[in-house]
Amino acid sequence: MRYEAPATTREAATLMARAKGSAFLLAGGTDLLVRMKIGLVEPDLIVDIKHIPAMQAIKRSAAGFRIGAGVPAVAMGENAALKKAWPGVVEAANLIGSDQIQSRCTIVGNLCNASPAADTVPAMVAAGAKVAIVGPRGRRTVAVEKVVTGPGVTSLKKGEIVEAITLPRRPPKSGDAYLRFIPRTEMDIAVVGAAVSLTLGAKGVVKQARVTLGAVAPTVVLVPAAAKAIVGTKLEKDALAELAAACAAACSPIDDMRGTIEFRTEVAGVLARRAAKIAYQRAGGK
Amino acid sequence: MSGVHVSTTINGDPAEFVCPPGETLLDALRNRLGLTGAKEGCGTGDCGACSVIVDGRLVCSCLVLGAEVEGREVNTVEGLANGDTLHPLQTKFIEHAALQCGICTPGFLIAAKALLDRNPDPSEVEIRYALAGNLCRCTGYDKIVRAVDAAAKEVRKEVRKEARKKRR
Amino acid sequence: MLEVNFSGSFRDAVDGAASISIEAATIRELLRKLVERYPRMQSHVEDGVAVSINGEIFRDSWGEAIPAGAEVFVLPRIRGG
Amino acid sequence: MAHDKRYTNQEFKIVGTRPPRPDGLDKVTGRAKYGADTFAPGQLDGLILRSPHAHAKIKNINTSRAEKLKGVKAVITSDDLPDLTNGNRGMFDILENCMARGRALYDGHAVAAVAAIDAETARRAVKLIKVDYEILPHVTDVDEAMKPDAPIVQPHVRTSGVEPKPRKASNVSQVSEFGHGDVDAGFKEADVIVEKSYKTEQTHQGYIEPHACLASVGPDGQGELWVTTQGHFFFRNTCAALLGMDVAKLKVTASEIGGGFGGKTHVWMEPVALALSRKANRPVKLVMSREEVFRASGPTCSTSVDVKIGAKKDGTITAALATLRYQNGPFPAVWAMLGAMTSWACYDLKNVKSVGYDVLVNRPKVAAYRAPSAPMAAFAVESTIDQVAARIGMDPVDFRIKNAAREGTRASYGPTYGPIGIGPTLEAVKNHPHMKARLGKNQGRGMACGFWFNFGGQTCVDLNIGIDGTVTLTVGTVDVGGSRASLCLIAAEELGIAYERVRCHVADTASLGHNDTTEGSRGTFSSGMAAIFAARDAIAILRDRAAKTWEIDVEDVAWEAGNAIAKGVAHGNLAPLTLEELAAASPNTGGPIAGHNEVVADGAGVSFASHICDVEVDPETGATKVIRYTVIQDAGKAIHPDYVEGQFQGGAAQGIGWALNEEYVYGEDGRLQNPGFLDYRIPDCSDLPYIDTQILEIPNPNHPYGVRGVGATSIVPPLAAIGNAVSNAAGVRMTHVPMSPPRILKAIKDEQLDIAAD
Repeated sequence: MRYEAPATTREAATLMARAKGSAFLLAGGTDLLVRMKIGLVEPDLIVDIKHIPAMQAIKRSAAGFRIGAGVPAVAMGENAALKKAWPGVVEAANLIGSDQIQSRCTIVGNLCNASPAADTVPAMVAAGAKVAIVGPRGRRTVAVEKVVTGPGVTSLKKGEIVEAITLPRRPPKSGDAYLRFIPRTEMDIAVVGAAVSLTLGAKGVVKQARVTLGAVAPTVVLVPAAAKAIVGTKLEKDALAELAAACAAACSPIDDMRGTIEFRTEVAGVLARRAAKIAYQRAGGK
Repeated sequence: MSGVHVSTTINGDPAEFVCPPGETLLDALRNRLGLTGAKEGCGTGDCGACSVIVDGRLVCSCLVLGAEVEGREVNTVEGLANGDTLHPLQTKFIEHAALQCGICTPGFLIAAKALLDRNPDPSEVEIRYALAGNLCRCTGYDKIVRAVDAAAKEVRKEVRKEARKKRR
Repeated sequence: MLEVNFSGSFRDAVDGAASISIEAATIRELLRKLVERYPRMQSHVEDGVAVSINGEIFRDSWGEAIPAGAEVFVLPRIRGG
Repeated sequence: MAHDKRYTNQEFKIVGTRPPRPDGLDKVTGRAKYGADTFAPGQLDGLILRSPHAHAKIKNINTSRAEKLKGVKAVITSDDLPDLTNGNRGMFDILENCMARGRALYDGHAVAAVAAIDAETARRAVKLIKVDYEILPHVTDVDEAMKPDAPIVQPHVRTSGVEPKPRKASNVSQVSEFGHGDVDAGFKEADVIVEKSYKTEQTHQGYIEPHACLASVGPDGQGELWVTTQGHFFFRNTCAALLGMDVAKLKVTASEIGGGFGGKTHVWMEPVALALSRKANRPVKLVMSREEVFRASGPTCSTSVDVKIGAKKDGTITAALATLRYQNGPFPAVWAMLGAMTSWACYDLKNVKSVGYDVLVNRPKVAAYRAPSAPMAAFAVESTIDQVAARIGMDPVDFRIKNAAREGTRASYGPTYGPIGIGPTLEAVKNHPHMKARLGKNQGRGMACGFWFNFGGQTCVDLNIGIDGTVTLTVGTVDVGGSRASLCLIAAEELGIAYERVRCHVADTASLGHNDTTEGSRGTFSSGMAAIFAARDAIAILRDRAAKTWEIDVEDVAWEAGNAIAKGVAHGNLAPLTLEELAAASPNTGGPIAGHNEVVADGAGVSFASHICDVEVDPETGATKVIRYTVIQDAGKAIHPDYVEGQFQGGAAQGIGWALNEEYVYGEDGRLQNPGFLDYRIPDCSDLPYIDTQILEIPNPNHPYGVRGVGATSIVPPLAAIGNAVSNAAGVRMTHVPMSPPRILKAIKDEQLDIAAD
């Protein structure tokens, strides 16, 4: 096994592209080292990206926010501007694991690990996040929902590396929220997750919305019907009921040790409803 | 397999070791440097018994590669006391009987130190969530939370004392 | 003469009796005579039994004296955590 | 020498105070050495290959490629652990659990092991071992295993405790019945009868320190074992027997122990480490991963229990019946029997019966877990008690008080109780402010009672007085939770000196006589008793030395508050001699001064607890939050109250985890799906509130200080207390533990459908 810590994204991409055998990127390592420990993977090459300056910072620009692939979740919580603009994405990132995990885990790692239960992905999809990818054939940018294609599977090609996630600039009177269900208060994998991002128009009426669900299908589900249910409303009771019903209808979960189909379907609607209310308040709605 | 040569700083002192590229910081600390204060309870980041602080951030040393701490600052339970003076957390853990078997204690002390370093006046809820990554099976956490709360008071006293000294 | 009571798991070894009369001054004598009379008690005694005398449970003190007319139970040896 | 074990009702000066524990500093500085914290010259790393199948015939094991790998020093299979148990089935089962012999009996069963120069080489070597399995049908559920067509786990097992003795093999290894009176007649007298079935899933002790040992055996047949264990003397005897070593030639040292709760009362892999070391002629360190701990070191039983209670309108229970089916793993044990013995112990019952079925399945060997078997029985009984109280419209606490066992009650398991604490704990519940606190929306309150026998057993203690008068107390019971502090208090109390003048150490097996394992809450009870007698032994010598010094009759010398006092007018002018003075003079008054005691500490007092808890349930998700929790338990006498409270709180927390989220999940393939702390969910710090405690002291008449065990009982009531609270909060009766959110939400939904249907 080899350990490399390149100084540029290009070098990293080249190392990954040329690697023989199994090569893995190391950011926070909170998934990779666990899989190594239980013998699921035996890397021949580990490329540590934490020495690549471009990947270590959260940058704010006219276009919005750019979060480097090496940025630990805890740093997102410490960034006041990011927290103010995208509280839902930040709370999703900060829900991952313990303080110990927070110091290491990254949203790019959370994305590329491609778990259906990833906490940050529903929030990022709801937020309309974009992914900056660097590969042997140069750069490309894709919508975040295009990256994960199935449990443990991504659309990234050999040698392609995610350099950063970008979150768009926030229009006024906007808010987002992420809620997940876990049996304990901490340390668990989401049994169900729901994210809502919305923007209000005149008189606190929802003008635009995106609703997503996690852990209820092989990949994160964007639920346009649920968004439609609340657009043009002030989240009145029946609008929320319609939102919940739309979410339940969009679920195609599995029975496993963490939850049943019945449970996930029921709770998806409940969480979406609660998340919508929080997002609405954050947008300044009353 | 060729080892990685690592130069780092542990509890303020320079340290060097050679380890396989895939070896965790926890194994390097325990098996190469003789620092067995950090324990392996799970090896998967779920119990916190291996907690250490790297460059000011609380981590599970079982989820960090030894190779990663090249040029970094590592703090472990062995460095918590200041010479022959125990850290207030250590004193209060003993006073409040905050340990029974004691296997999780080093991890709790380190996690609690990371908390008090950034927030010397935590509420009970803040203490409980800051320690949620550390499992204890003996105490039901009651006396641990009380000990951290008591230690926080001590730390605040010391901070005030320091401030007064500076003013003079 | 002692009235010695048996819990369920031993009754088949003493031909289904819930209690029997036996002459014994100590736990050792009681167990010896039990095995003499009911050979199938042997394996139970080897696996470990406990004897309660007037409510106090003895697991190892076979020298313990049994007062006349005492309430005596032969119980399975208890394990702990 | 004989000692008076009776309760002496003495006034205590030091016992009952809360000084710092002697091992505290080492444990807050990282210096304390646990099972995996020691190293030996030339040490090898051991690793065990485990079966991925729940039940399989092992047709062949090919180790040749592993043996050829550079750096591999030993590879063993069951061939290297020949059967020396000559017909002792219990010992053979231990041996077979350490290493499969032709059959893998559960997912995780050891089939081979290697010792190599480092962990990485050992890992590669294990991968090179080729095992040829023939997969056999398996059964993991207790009720399934009892069906006539179930796969047979142990062909040699015939059900014991039934007449006529069966000829056919069965997964039911034992049937045990307890009780008295006539339950059928009793049910006829009842105005109200409630009958209900319950299930509890398998849980693990969850000690944070995995099993670990360092074994060293030489060709001369001598060996040493450093190991994390609750009973190093038991480990020595067992390992020596299994490896054909002389007991005297195997020295076992108990490391600091990182939690046990019963899980470290059993030998799991230590004989394998010794066999590897013997074959390699090098020290071998063997440490389980967390996954191995879950898959291959004993959890407690999963159970299925039916309870039927009949009562009169006035609240008198007329009959009580329990049928308990406990899964033991693949080896016969007595866990259902224990459940049957404990199930009704809290109550004074005219007609009572409990029948236990011990059942074999393809899961890991079941180990003791804190008051083993009692919590599941209590869940079923105490849940039903609440339902009966509701049916006759009586307050559940009053209903329990009316039927509570008391001194003179004949216990359901046979004997008649002496002075006991169930009544007082219930009265304390009734008067506790917790019971009067207001509940919020979606919150419910529940309470429940629990019982554990406690016991003492073989104990041996040395007490040596140093030249400066300080005292070294040497015990052989492993300190699992602060007992060294309690034992120092006891020795100081007897000698009349300061706590700081006594230090307590746990001796290795070469330095002290046999001590039984620290289990069943015996540590402080039994070593405390032996420490008292050892101190009195030393005091007799001290008085003799004083008499010699004064040249008076020893009968005229008394021991008071750490001094020898000359009694009587004749000696009125003699100044007292302090312990320090006598110690300093000892070389010239007869040499070293020491006390010693060997005792079988029988007569441990049974203990009872009552718990109260408030739980909030989210009716939309089934999520639960424990809002408030109170433990009330009889300790007999609390030697060091901090550590008594600690035992109460720790047991309650384990019970809360068991009640709400902890469970072994097996797949159709018979493999454990959640062998880690991520999906085996023990409570986090943020899951629990402060746990209030109230210590009652109803002295145990069979202990000089009135001590009862305190460790075990506190895990017994929580399952039922939480179950009663949840059903009061959510309006549905939960009968399946753990009461996880999916189970609670389903129960709520089903209830709504039922109501809609009516």
